[in-house]
Amino acid sequence: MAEIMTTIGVWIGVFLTFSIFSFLYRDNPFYRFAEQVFVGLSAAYGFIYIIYNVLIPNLFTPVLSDMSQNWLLIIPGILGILMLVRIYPPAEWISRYPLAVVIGTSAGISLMFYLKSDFMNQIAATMINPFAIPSASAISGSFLIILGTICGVYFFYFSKKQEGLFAIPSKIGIWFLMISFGASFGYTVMARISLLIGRIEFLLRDWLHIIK
Amino acid sequence: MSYINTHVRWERMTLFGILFLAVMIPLILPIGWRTDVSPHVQMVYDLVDKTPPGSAILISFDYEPSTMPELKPMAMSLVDHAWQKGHKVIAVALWPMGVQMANDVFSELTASPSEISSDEIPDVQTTDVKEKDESDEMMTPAVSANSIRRYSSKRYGIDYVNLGFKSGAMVTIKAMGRNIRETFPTDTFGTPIDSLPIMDNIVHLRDLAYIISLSAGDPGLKQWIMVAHDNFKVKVSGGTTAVSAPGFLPYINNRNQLRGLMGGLKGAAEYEKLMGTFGPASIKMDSQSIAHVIILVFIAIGNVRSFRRRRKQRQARDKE
Amino acid sequence: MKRTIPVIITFVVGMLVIISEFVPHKPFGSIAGTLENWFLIIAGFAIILGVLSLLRMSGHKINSKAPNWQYYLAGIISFSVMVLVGVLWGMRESRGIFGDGENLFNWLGAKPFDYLFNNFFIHLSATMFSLLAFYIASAAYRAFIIRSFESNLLMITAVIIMLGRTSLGNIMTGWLPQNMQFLHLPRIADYIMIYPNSAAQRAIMISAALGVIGSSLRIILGIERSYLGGGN
Amino acid sequence: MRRVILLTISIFLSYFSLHSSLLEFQIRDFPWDDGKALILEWRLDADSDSLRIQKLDPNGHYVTIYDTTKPSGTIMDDDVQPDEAFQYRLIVYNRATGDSAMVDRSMVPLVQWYNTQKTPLLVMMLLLSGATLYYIIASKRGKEFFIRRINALDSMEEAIGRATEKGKPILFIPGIGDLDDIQTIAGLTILSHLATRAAQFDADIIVPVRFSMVLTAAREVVKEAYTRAERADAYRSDRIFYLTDDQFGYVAGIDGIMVREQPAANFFLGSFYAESLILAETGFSTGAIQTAGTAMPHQIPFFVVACDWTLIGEELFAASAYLSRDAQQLGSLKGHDFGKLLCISLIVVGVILEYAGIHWLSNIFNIG
Repeated sequence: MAEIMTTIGVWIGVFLTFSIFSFLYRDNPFYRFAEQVFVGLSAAYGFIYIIYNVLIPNLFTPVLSDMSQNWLLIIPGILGILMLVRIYPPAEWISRYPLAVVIGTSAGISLMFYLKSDFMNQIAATMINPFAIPSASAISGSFLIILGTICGVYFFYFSKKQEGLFAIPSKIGIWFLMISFGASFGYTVMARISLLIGRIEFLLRDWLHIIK
Repeated sequence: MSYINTHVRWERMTLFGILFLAVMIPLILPIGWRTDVSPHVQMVYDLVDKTPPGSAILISFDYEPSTMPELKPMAMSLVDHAWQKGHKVIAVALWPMGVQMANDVFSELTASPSEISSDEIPDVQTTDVKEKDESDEMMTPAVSANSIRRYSSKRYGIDYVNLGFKSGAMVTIKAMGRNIRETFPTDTFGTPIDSLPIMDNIVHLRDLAYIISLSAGDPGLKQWIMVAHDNFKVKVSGGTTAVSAPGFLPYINNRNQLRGLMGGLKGAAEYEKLMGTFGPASIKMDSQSIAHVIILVFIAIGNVRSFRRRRKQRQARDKE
Repeated sequence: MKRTIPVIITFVVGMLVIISEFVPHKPFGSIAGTLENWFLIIAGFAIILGVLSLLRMSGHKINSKAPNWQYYLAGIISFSVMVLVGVLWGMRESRGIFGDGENLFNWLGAKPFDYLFNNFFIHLSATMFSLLAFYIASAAYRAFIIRSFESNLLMITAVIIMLGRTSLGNIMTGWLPQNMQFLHLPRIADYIMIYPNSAAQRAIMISAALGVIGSSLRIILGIERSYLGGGN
Repeated sequence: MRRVILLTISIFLSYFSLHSSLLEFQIRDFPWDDGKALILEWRLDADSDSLRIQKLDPNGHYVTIYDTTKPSGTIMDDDVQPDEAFQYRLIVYNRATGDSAMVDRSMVPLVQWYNTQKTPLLVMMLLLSGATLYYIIASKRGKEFFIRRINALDSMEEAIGRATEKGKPILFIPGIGDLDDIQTIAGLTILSHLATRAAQFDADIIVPVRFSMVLTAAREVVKEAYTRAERADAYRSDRIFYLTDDQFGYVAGIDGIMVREQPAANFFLGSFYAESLILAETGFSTGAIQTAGTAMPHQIPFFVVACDWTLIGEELFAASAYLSRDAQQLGSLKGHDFGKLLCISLIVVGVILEYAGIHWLSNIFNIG
């Protein structure tokens, strides 16, 4: 029986695959159906996933099994319930309290995290001796990194009109950004084609059995 | 109603149709273009190749089905290579789905020829066989369609083990650095670690010859570099999706934070080339190359069209 | 009450997180981690709001027989079925109200929830993702046009990288003599990725980090508080 | 026989000498840290062929963590947990004399009230926030700062105007991040400005969101915006709705909205991952004016290629300050600029020092 169900599963997969692909042509009943099924299923998935993998292990199990050790978890529990007060519109504003906790946390954590990893560490990574590796490509490359980083950062400088002499580093900064965008784009093509290969493999192998 | 008129829609559809065919046909009829090997993949290969037989190594399966096309071929080649070299392979996963990914790879590589269903046995074995067979000192496994070796004699618990998934990447790796046996008291099937002969004499990460993370994102290779290499000085190498590969290049430095890197399908295909196999990655690489050519042709056509349009506009303006 | 207290809460919480970075001693050292866990729990409760919003929107469309209402019905049915089987028989390792549903498992080859996940969800998700292959082609076709110097830079690097990343680059420039090897396309592609590309990425990261720091400060100090809505 | 006796005596003596000459093996807590390091120090006066430091692992085995022949030195063990006792032993061996000696020590790493390793981070944080605060206060006192034009932001008004003219809705996507991502919050603050404008122009604004908490925040933002525009009656909470937590499910839903509602202006402002190009290309195919902004370096290229306007990286965070034209907010942007000048000068100095072979500056900045 399980084999038949697996086969049915493959046919369902094929139907949904083509329904989504049909969107490339235009909006149509198949896509609309697949879209709403997708939204519904994935919302349900997220809902069930959070119950089984967040609320039960992170809140209910610790609180119910050992209250004295985990009493602190009552606070987020209460905040979570305050969030739900929104269902009653006149009391909507109460949800701002949990929102304030959440956003305060995000702001504090982001501030420290970005300061460390994206600001200080990236500056440190740019403090390089350009002549450390004696090869033409490494030396020229190191100079490009230093020049590109400085001009790129300058490109974002707000409080100066970028005219005359001040426009030069900013211009160089744009060139570096453009090269980088082109590079990222070209580089990503392969990953995106891989996704299509994955889909075609499913059609050719699991459904049509043309390839192994 | 729609902004795009029928002409533009058909133009788009033509592009999409051509691209679809361009990707599909090489999968059915492989061409066999070979890529050249980049130094970073060579580094990974050398790391595995130069590690003495009998060493225990760790492969971390940090991906899930969505990135299988890119990362599974790497996993296949790596396990294949490690077994050829007589290494003992320990699998762990920082992603929940990684456990299944590891099981897939092992079961596919250990499937004995009789277990391979008839349609998997190649009609033209000989054409593939001559491509490999340069370095089969350890064993002569059966050869399948894609000329990936089969190791029916490799035994679970002796030659390989799957320790399973643990959440909390950084913490888990740190804990493994202190003691693997406590972090993973059992394997993924619940077998106590003490009853697995492969784990004898393995206490810390330091007891491993190298660690390779096949990483689809966070957590993954980055955490292995930061903890296993930076804290515990274990050799770390890895394979990532093409998209995240450039982000790891800075780690290949004079501090040897990362010993080589396979990026995406191309990295996997290069490794297959080094292994002397024409595996799944090499086949898909053909699709890739054709698709890239098609896109380049699109760009060229786009330019010609825009050039013509602009010239027409200019002429129209000149007439006025 | 409606606005001042939330602003104060944001300030206190934000400051606590920052202090916990520098003060490892109890109880400060673990504050950031605790709050992150709280975030998950609050978000876990909040998902009920989302689900209600989705059901209300779809229900409204169905009730009022708005155009395409049938599809919203399909959406609601999918949602309900998935939730139901998830609650009754659980997912993967988690047990549901009725346990693991062994009979159903034998019949389907997986738990009903996982069956739906594997045969509907995965395909929908993977196909939606794979649309990118088509869109990246159409975007390249449309946008990589020789125009200004900047857009030419964008296009030329994209082309070089695409050539260098596949077998093509090798075929086109593999025959170059030893002293011309620096023109080998895969090499040029690697060079661009490692040097100028890293430089620009770094510049974006550094300045964006300054933006994050600035925004976070504005939020903690209560200068930026539109997310809290109005009222007093 | 005499030789045997002499040998015995010499072994005895040398053992004794080795033991007595082994001056010390000390373990100290690493001062002012988070309790995750111990300092091990030893000094030996005699020669030895091998000197090993071993640590007791949780299974009860001693594992060598350091192997040397140096008679004295210090090492740091950062593989420890706060408030737990750790056992170490030092084993010295001299092959010529056959002597050996062993010393046991144990120590508990302590957590202090301040982590000195983080001082560079603290200094940097104080510098940046100090500068930002300074400029905020200065602008509050009436000092005016120049901010150059950011075209993508100036164009937003135009896009809303066009949507109003056509009588079509405006679509706003606050990214696919939850509220723990500052980009989402930055997106929402821009939404606040856009929604005010939309309310003034009486344009319809649609905001589908991916996370329930973003839903809550977005509703507060838009409601407040309509109130500010004195159009509270026109606010419709059902135009801000949740779709699904799943990345591509969300995208499938938005694609549907784009082709069916045909918005005239699309705004994608927040954190975006792979879906960026699906959204931008679908939006293009419906002919909407598209403005995007994200700090995700990998996604910016796709927005640049497929959208009319793109806020790159930091511009997303500067947007709300720029749009609000509020003196305090603009002042804080000046703080960002201070950070940039600081960064550029640090890089220049750092490169020069590195070239001169001095590494302390780059080491200071390399923090975990």
